Amino acid sequence: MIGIEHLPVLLIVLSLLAAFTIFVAGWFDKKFSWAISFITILVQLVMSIFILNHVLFTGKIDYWLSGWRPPWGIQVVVDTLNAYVLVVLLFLALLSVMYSKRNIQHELPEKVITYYAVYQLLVTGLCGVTITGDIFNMYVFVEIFSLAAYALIASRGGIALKASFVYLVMGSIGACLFVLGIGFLYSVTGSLNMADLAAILPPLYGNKMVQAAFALFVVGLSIKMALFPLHTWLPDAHSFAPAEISAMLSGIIIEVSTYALIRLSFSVFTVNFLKLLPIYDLLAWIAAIAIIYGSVMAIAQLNLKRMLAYSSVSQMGYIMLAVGLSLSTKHLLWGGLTPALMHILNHALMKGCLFMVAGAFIYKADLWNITDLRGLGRKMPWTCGAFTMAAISMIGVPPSVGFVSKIYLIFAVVEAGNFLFMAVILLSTLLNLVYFWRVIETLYMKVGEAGPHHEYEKPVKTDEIPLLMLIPILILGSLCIVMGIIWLTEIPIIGAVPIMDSVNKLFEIGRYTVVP
Amino acid sequence: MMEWLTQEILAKYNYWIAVIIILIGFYAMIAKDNLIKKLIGLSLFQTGIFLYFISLGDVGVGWGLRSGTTYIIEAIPEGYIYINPLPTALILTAIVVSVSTLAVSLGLVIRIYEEYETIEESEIIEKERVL
Amino acid sequence: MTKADGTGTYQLTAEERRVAAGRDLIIEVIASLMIPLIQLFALYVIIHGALGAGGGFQGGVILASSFILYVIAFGITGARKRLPESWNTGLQSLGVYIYAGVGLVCILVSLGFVQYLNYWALPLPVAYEMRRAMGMDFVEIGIGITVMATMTSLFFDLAWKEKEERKEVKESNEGGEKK
Amino acid sequence: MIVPLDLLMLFVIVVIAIATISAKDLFSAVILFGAYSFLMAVVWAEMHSIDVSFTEAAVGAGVSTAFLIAAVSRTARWEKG
Repeated sequence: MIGIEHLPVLLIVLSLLAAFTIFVAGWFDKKFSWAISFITILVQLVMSIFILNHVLFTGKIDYWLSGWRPPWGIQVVVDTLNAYVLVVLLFLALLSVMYSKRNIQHELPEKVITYYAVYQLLVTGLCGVTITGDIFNMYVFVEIFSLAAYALIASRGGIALKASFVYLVMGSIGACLFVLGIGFLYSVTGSLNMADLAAILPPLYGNKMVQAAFALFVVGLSIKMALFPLHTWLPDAHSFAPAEISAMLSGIIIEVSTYALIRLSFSVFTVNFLKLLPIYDLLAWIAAIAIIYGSVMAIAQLNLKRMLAYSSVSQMGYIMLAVGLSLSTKHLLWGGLTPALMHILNHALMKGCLFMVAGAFIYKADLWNITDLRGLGRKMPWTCGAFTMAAISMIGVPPSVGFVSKIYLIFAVVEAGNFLFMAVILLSTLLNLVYFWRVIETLYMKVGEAGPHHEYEKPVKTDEIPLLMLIPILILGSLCIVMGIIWLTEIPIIGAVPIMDSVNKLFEIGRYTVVP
Repeated sequence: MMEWLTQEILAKYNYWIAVIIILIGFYAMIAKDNLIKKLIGLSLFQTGIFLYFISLGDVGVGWGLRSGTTYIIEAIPEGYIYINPLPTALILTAIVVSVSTLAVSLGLVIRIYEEYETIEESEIIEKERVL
Repeated sequence: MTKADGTGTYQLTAEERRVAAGRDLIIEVIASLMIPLIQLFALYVIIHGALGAGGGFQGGVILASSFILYVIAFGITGARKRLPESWNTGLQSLGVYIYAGVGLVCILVSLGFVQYLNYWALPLPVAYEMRRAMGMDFVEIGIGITVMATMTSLFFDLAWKEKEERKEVKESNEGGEKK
Repeated sequence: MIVPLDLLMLFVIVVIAIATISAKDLFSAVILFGAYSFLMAVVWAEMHSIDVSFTEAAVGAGVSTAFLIAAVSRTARWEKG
């Protein structure tokens, strides 16, 4: 197709224009804002699928803004990794915006226009981080989506304000460390372009400045992605934001920060640098602690959304464990970044579904605590069915996506030869079972105060949430199983497995012997 | 010793002062109880980083003999050298980011004050516990 | 306002009204002299941005600071009437439309035959270099408008005490009823 | 750059920064921060980064200070403890 190279830039321009069109359309009618947001993100999703298709079968897109050659101008590079993350993020963004129509009317009736405009800016920032090929540009886009996220988290007022402020202070420290790292790198190499840096850096790997820059990147982005000791902003921010923003935060925003770290460490510093320092081994250990810590803290929570938030800490641990192990698994069949990339999609599906269901309970009856959810399984059968599917995925029951992530991670652990991590994964599966089973039990088996006999005799009226909120939940819930089967059978539908192989080949790590 | 002092401390004084400012800002962000003080600390932190970047771009650092000059097109006499304009361009963007962060956070502070009637962190935490 | 002896109403002079509102003559005169100059300088900075120091962002901020000076000198109620919220929103959007529109036009025109977003694809009847310079100027103007509107509305939002003013109005009403 | 001038101004900047974070009166802290930004702008002009200096003078010393003053006037003026 002619001009497909323009699509990544067009993606951002469209999104930015839509954000401000929402303001203008808001003068005429509030209802336009949802429609504009929905249509824009739909168009963006279609464009990103075209980009993925192009990248997978033709080669990477290399776009020089304003025609300046790369070391001087800003460059947009889209390869398989970017395109994959782009599709995942726009898919969840589309479902969130679909879900948000009724929910936002219910929760923030006065701020509908501002909500959608800021949401569109959030999507702009996320897309920008994903497609850019310039480190400083990445920093700017990280700040754009972070600012939008702060505003969206605070939108409910009350206790959410403090959560947002804590996130703002910590996130700003993270961004400052990131930009300081850029300064260190620039002072040594004199370049900001990723491909150029990758070419300049090899003789400088021993340089203290370069190593310090890498450390700053890791710490700065760890704050943004809520890795274990730096996760303290996450539980409050996730539990007090509106449901779809919680879903985006947990499913996409922290994942995009992980993407930034993967991109920087494998594209800019490359594998040879990472082997010089034990930093990835250290990250794997921290991630292992995060897995256990998040699960244990999740058991202690009474609030459903807070429990899911701590569960996110543990899931980020899975992703970072996979990233940390990716170096130790070279030249073998299963390793590489495959489990990490798989889990980015899987976590987006599962957590998106779970947070949206938690939001549905709040929408319907303002129920926040797990113990309040008695007997809802018969009152809201579809919603609770989707919740159950996502929850058994989180536990890791065979055909689901959670099982696939875990089995690939276990293969990676076996290759790396560290069996303590295997124990961590199994233990965390047990803990997951404990805290999700508690919720499922409350939904289906426990009933109201009146005692079992009366409740069972009484026919329960189904009282479902509106269809527009139900559809995204059901799509995500069923995809939890369908994607699991696709991953397991390695059917090359929608290029799922070829993407993983192509990414691993790109960075020359693990598992690229199987190419369809 | 004297030589080391000249080369490591005196010749790189901008960097040392940038580090001092960054640490002052970081201290204010962590240790101060007042939210507006925290934000001022954040701004100091960012300005310290900007100073670091600008010092990078200022080539011809010396005792006034071989100084770099501005990059505006016409005014370069022969034999002079430019400073590096790239850090300038970066810092322009970073200043935009910093002022938007400041504006968003001040909006938050004002709404926190309306909600909790205080901007001291410890008092906010106490009121939250009561609620 | 009623007179001291209670007969008829008494009209405040301009000076008395100014003092009652907490404003100052000297500040008002200086501000009314300064504001046009500041705005002129801001326009210069925006237009000169492509050639020398300055640019859309700086010019926009200077333009916004002239409105902030107006608020400080004449009070926020009048300023909000002069520059209503809807105007600000419209100007923000207009600036972004200009800014993103230049890029969009470049992409759309060059979709078939040029690989990169480039200003010389702009459909303007001037030479190659001039098109580049004019594209840059358009972008600067767009940025300037947006930054001005955003900064002004931010300042208004930060300085506008909606709750307290409502409360004052309410209290004065209640006080009147009691008496 | 002119080194003695540079050193002097950077020294004053550090002093002002310390004064800013230790002032109990938030209003004076904000004004001190404005002074800090302005001196920083002068330092950058003297390091030949005219654009940044320009921006810092407009943003740091101008608009940021105005924002901070607006925020302080709507919240508490005195820092406790």
